[in-house]
Amino acid sequence: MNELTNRLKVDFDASEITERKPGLTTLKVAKDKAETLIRELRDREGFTHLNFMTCIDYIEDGIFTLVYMLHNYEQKQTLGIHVDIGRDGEEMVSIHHLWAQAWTYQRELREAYGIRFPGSPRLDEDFVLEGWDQIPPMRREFDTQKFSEERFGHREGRQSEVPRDHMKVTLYPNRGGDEQ
Amino acid sequence: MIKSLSTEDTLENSGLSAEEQQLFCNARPKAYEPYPIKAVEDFANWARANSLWILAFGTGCGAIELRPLMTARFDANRFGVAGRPTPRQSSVFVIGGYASVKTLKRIIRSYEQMQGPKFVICLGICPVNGGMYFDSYNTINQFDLYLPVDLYITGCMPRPEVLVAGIMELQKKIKQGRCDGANRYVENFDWYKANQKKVIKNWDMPDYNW
Amino acid sequence: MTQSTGHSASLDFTQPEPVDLSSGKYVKLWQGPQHPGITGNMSLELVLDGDTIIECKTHVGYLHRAFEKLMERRNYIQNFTVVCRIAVPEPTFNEYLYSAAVEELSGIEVPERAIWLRTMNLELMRLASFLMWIGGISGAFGKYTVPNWTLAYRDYVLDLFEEMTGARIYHMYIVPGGVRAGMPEGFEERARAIMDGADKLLDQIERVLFNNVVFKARSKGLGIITPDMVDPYGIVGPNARACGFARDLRKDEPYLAYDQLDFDIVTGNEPDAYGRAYCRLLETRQSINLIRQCLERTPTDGPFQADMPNVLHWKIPPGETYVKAECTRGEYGYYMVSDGSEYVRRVHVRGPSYTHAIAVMERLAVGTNIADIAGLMVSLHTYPPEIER
Amino acid sequence: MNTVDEILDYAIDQEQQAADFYASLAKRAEKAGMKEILLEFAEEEKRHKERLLAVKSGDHELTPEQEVLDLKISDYLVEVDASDDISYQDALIVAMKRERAAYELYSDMAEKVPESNLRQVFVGLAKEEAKHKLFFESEYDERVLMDN
Amino acid sequence: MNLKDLLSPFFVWQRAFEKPYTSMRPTIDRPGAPAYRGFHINVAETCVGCGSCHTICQNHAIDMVPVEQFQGRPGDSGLRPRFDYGRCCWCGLCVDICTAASLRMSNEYAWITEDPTEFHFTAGVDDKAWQDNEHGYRRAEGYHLYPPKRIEMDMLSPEESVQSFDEVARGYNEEQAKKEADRCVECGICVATCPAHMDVPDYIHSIRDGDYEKGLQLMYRTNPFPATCGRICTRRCESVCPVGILGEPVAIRWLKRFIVDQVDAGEYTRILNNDAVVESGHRVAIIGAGPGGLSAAYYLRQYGHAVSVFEAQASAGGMLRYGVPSYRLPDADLDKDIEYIVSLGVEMNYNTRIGKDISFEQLLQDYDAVFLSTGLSVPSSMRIQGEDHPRVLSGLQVLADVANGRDPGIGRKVAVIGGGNVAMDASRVSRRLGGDVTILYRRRIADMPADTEEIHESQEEGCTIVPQAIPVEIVDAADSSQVTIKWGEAEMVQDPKGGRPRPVLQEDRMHEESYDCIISAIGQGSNLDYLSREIQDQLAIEWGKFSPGEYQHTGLARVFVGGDVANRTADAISAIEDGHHAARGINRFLNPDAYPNNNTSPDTTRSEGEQQ
Amino acid sequence: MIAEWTGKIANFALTLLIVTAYGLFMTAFIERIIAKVQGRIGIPYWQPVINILKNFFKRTAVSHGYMFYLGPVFRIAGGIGTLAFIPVIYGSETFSNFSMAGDLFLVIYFMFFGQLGMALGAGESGHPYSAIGIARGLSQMTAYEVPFALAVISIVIQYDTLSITEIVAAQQGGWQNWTVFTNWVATLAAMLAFLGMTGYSPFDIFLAPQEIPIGPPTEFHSAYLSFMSLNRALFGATKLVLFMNLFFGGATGLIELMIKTWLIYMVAIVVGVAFPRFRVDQAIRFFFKIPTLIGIMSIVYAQMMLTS
Repeated sequence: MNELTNRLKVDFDASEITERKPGLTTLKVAKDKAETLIRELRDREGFTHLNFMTCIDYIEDGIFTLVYMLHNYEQKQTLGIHVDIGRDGEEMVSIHHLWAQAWTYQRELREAYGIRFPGSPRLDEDFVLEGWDQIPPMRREFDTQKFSEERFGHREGRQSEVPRDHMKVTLYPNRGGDEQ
Repeated sequence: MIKSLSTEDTLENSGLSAEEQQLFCNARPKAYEPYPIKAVEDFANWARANSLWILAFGTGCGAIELRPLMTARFDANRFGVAGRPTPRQSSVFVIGGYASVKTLKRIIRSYEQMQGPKFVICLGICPVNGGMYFDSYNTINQFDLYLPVDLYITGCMPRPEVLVAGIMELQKKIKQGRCDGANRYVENFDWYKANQKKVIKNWDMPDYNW
Repeated sequence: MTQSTGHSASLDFTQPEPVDLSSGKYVKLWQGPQHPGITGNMSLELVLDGDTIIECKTHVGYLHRAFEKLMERRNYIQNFTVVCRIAVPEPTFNEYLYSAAVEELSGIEVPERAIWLRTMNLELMRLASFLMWIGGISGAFGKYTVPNWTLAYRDYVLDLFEEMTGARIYHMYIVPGGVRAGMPEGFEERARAIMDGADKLLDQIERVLFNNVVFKARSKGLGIITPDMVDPYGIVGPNARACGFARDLRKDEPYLAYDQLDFDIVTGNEPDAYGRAYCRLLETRQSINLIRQCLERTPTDGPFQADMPNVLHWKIPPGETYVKAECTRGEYGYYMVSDGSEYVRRVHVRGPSYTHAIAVMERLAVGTNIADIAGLMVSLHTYPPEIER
Repeated sequence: MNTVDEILDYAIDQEQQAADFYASLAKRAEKAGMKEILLEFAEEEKRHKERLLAVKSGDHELTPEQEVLDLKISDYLVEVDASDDISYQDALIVAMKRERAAYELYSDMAEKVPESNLRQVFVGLAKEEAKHKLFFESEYDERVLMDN
Repeated sequence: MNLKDLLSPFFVWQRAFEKPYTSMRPTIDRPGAPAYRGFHINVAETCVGCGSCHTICQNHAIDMVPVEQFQGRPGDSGLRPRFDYGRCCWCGLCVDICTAASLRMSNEYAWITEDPTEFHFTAGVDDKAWQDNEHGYRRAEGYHLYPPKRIEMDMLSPEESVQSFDEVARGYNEEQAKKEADRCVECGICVATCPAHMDVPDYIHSIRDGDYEKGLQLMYRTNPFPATCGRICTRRCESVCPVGILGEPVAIRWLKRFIVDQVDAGEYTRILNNDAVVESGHRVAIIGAGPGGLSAAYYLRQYGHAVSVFEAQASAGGMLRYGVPSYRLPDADLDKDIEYIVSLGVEMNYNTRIGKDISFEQLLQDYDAVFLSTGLSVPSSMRIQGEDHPRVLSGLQVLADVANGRDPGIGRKVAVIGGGNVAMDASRVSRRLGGDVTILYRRRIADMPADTEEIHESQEEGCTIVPQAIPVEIVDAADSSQVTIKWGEAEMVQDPKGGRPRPVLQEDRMHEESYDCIISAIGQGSNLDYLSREIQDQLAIEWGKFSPGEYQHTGLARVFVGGDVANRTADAISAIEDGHHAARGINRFLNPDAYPNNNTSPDTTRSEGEQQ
Repeated sequence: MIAEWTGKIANFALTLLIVTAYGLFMTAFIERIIAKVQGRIGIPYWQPVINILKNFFKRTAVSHGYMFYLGPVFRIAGGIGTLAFIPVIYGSETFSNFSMAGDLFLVIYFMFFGQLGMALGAGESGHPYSAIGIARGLSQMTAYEVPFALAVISIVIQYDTLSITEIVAAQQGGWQNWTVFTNWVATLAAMLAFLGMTGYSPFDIFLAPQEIPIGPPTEFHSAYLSFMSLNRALFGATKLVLFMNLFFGGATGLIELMIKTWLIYMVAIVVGVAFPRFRVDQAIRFFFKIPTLIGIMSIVYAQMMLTS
């Protein structure tokens, strides 16, 4: 594995190579090299299995980190490839021609995060949502509870008290550290 | 399809294209009157109670416990319960827990296609007050805002035993003639429709599916 | 029989051109979500030429509850109750994988007893799930006798679960750090009795279903997965094993106590619906065998939970991991990223149904008779809730 | 003191005297708060008197058979003077000692009188005083020996 | 197609001759498994309303609602969990986290209704059929969601500790403190129980965050003696800590100490940012520089009032300095607290005894308000024969001598009479001075008012406790340097009128023993001689103690009281709260305009003292 | 004449009632046997009746046009028509119905008639599942009718009559005279066709909920469905009576009728619970192979019997 990662470091400027646990390594690669790297891993290095691809929203850094998890059955090695892209409407190279299920993932990412993969089939069709009229829901700035309360509401009749506050009111209303 | 003639009780069907509007009925639903003779109505209710046909539409987790219910261990056939794959012939709609917005649309469509008298049982907690998914953006929290419900069975998941008990309870209610959910739907039709349209944003179906 | 894996670059994954429906030559037919022939709430948009399907599109999302979103706003212990809902018929795998991911990130070592109890739970779950599936495949081809038996028998397995975990469906038993309780008294005998019964039942099912001329006529040659499809389509589990790939995470990358259990990978060489079904029948037997081994070897005393921090404000150091396990349908995985806070940064749940029910299904459906679509779908063993999560 | 009534009159008189004693002490008490306490003691003695009056009129019976707990606290304490700046502790000691003395008096009388009926009365009175002693001893145990 | 495949399917008919799988009366015959997670049961009596169930419930299915009958119970928030069965998923996490183990589940599972609003109930309060169900899920033995055992603190071994007056408890290190802080469930019941109402969960939270400065700020909001309280507080908070019901309570005191230990005294001014007070121009006199007086001084300075403290002793601290030995509270730590308070501009008048050096009336004239916190300084007397023997010493005197660096002259064979903290302190001090200590106590060890830890440690250090021993007389010993005590064994008898069992002397079991000295430590009383009779009457004194009003005020306007002399509990933390609250009261009195919406003004209203 | 016809009609009405009731009972009874094999209890005996009543009481608000209404009517007309020309109990005036010389042809005609009517109605509902179900049903019917027709031709040749009554009469006088023994080849062909006719597995594709939800009756509900259920019971029983008459010597009493028809029904059930269902093309292939061959053989066999 080290041999491979060293080579990837040289050939593809792979950075942040981390062995997360035996059999699982992650590395970061630039956006424009990702597709070539993945293709090379698939065709030459035996990483024939795409476990999944997904996205992590680092809203504080303004990036989406796309994660491609590849697996090599022979060596029992999993390689996670991280690719950072901008959060605002940036596009990513599609890998739908490498794996048959890849376009499904891309369709999901398009719907959940709003990332576009030009060329990926049925990209703009609804995937799991229907009639969605908000920002893509998996983005971290989307507050699902607030949305749920506004759109679906909750049944009346719920009211809760915080033990600490309740005791303050009932037992020592004028004391404690509040009055300063 | 009986097209409504008077203008007051027509539905707009504005979600449909002009071509489709021709295909679908625009009349409002009508409440079901009981038979004028009480004995007949009681007898009809008795028959209805003892022949509950459930629409085979497992809308949520609840479907998982409907299978044991309908098969050998609990054998709901004993109680006159049977599954029907078509809404036309079914009289009971079992809402198996949470309903996502996408499913809710199908639920409404299926429910409206069911012929009265029809009954709705809600399984689990999610239709009551959101349950596990109270903060999910894709599941509704109170099912009774969208369709009238006759019976709630709490649990997550409710065991098949309590489904059996629920069916018996429903039978009791039907025999007493207290299951008027479908009529409530008709009476508060506009309220229900407004609620439905509030959450279903791509309303591309008729306002009432005959 | 093992084959060298090779990604065939020759396969063409491009989506077919949509057929011209206005020609009147074809019929468009929707199946689902309200359709008993579909394995759950998903729908198939089929285009038929006579009885033959020439185009299949899957539609999912009827069960979408946004688990991955919800998990980002619940803390680590709270998530443990949520995950089991992801795959309704197989909650335990979710529980295990979630717990394993959390443990891996936080560096918790699970005690021996918990490891065995977890293994046993997973195998019981596999048994229950397979029993339901066998009923499903039988029902999909119109033989309703077998589902009645297997679902009733699955209920006995659920009784075991209920006794051990306190619930039938959502066990919520495997908790980060261990399990929630030990084996109840007398559990072993009852479990053994049920395993014996299950063995007998499987014999009977093999006789009446797998040696059945009509079943064979229906399922043989249906939905053939060629070996060169396996990797490009991400086909895993029994679906891959039925085409001869000896891939089983329990052997390849052993987790829990699987390295101490005695079993062999089941493989077949009939890559059609029948072969897949038969493969699963063998795996069901294997499960029973494994459960017996677990019953024998599970320690009856000792701790079943690691020393835990206070879960109410449990922070996990930053990190990322991908844990996977062999569920009844193949590789089930949890990808988890923590950022050092009390809440998980991102969880991605990788279910085998994701590929099987969409990409594979859409491909295999083409050319299939409309009447076989339910059987095909069931034979791939997919659970819609884990697709959309 | 040869009749029951005589004996009771005597006892009632004793209680009245005790009440007067506390009342006069209260008047002179210097320490803050002691006045109220001593008046309360006087009230307590008046209650004892009421009780004996009730016995005399037949509304109430003495209970010679009753076992009364003896904490024996007062037995080993030093005598204190009922001075004007009496403390609470000392006031209690005075009270305990008084009740103890009364108890011993009636007990002695009970042993001396030959007539069983009268003896019963004395025993009953002794028990009554023992109860009073217990009252003050308990109070002492609660308040003064609280931390001990 | 072969014949076998054609014929073997007919084996299905085998089943027709077997027993059906069907459960004949499912609703009756199939109760949930013994450990089934069904509907909730709460033993409302045991529940303390800590709200952990509410916190852990990911579905927000549990509300904490007030229940009338449980209001105002000690260590009980008065709230009880109310379940929403439109939310609950029966995961049982609430049962697992329940600190009091009052919550469990029945194996009932059937609840069918037409009315969805019905699915709310307060378990254990609302009448539900399953409340008495004996089956159902409960937390398994050995399964915890928070660590039940507290992190052990490093202690000097008894062998080491008796050698010197070095502090016995060595304090947590950062890792230990964080682990211990992690055990807190943040219910806040301790906040109500703490006499000073310190923000315990918040400062514990700050330890988890590693933000000790914030922790210090939080503590100073209600307590200007954190270093002291972090060592010697009677910690009633820990006695009600729900974590302690099944395990050991969170070591709140040690955590408090940990925060203080992390912050250098030189940083206090910056962290607490007390420079910005606006001088009000009012002057307040404080009598007694103990915890009560100094606490008042601290908070009065916060309000901007000028403060003068009058102290009879040569240094500040009161009982903390003269009554608590330095192996429990090193002088350096006490000074850390005191010096910070003094540094805020408090005028200290040491060696100034009111009534002797300056009259009380003078103070009333010179100052806008007076706060009295003179404590309990007079040792109680046993009132037994021979008590005035020269070899009978008072515990307080011994402690004060040691604190002042004088030799109390106890000799080698020492008897200590009493079971309170002073008795324990005197015993352990005597051990350190080389004495063989026997503690005579009239009741059982379990009845001792001293902290259990103190009792335990004194035993470990080699003090012998003789329980149920009632001293009856002290006489001269044969050796003139010694003294003989006569004591009798006691039996514990249940008082028919209730209360705790009372010791009854057994006159047939008397003992006699000679000692080099006898230390009497059976309690203390107040000395209010500096107040004239008229003033005493106005101040309302009962049982030798003040009974102050709502804001620590007395019947005499401008005079406020606090500390041991004004409360029943007589511990440092109560004194601190008295001081704080008196400062609040004084401020209300001096600045009535600042409280327009509150008619509770100390000089107009006189209400019952708050029950603590 | 009128009186005679009135009597006949009255008798027929009685027969109709009894046969329908018997059909309903048989439905429940068979359901319970199937349930037993499945390891469960099964429906109560009166469940089919309740279902029909329930459906009668169900309201309807849907219309798909007149043909849609007529579907169930045709269907039940087919059922009644079939029964009308089958003598139920041999030798009984009451139960002989309108039996006459060429009734066999009429019966076969009516058997088709019902199906076709149904197909019309279902087709009118416009539901694609109905259409697919109809297509499957009709193709399968065509397939199983071939061996059945061949078997009938065989016995027509054998007995040289087109009257069912005469065929039954010819089989009287002992079990050895029953067609099943005299012309077992034709019986075999007919019984194979019978499997398809009853609509149990493996030949139930047209109603299969898995493959196509419920097929033709998808849109039928309420009273329409009642009619169809009623017809299913009636038609089922009628078919049993026909098979009994043609191949198993008819019945001379009610008891004999019940036992014989139950046994015939059980043939379908024994097979039905054991097998999954065939796809429609497989079913057609099946019927066009062996049963048809046997059917042809039976004609040859009958010819040979006659000539020998």
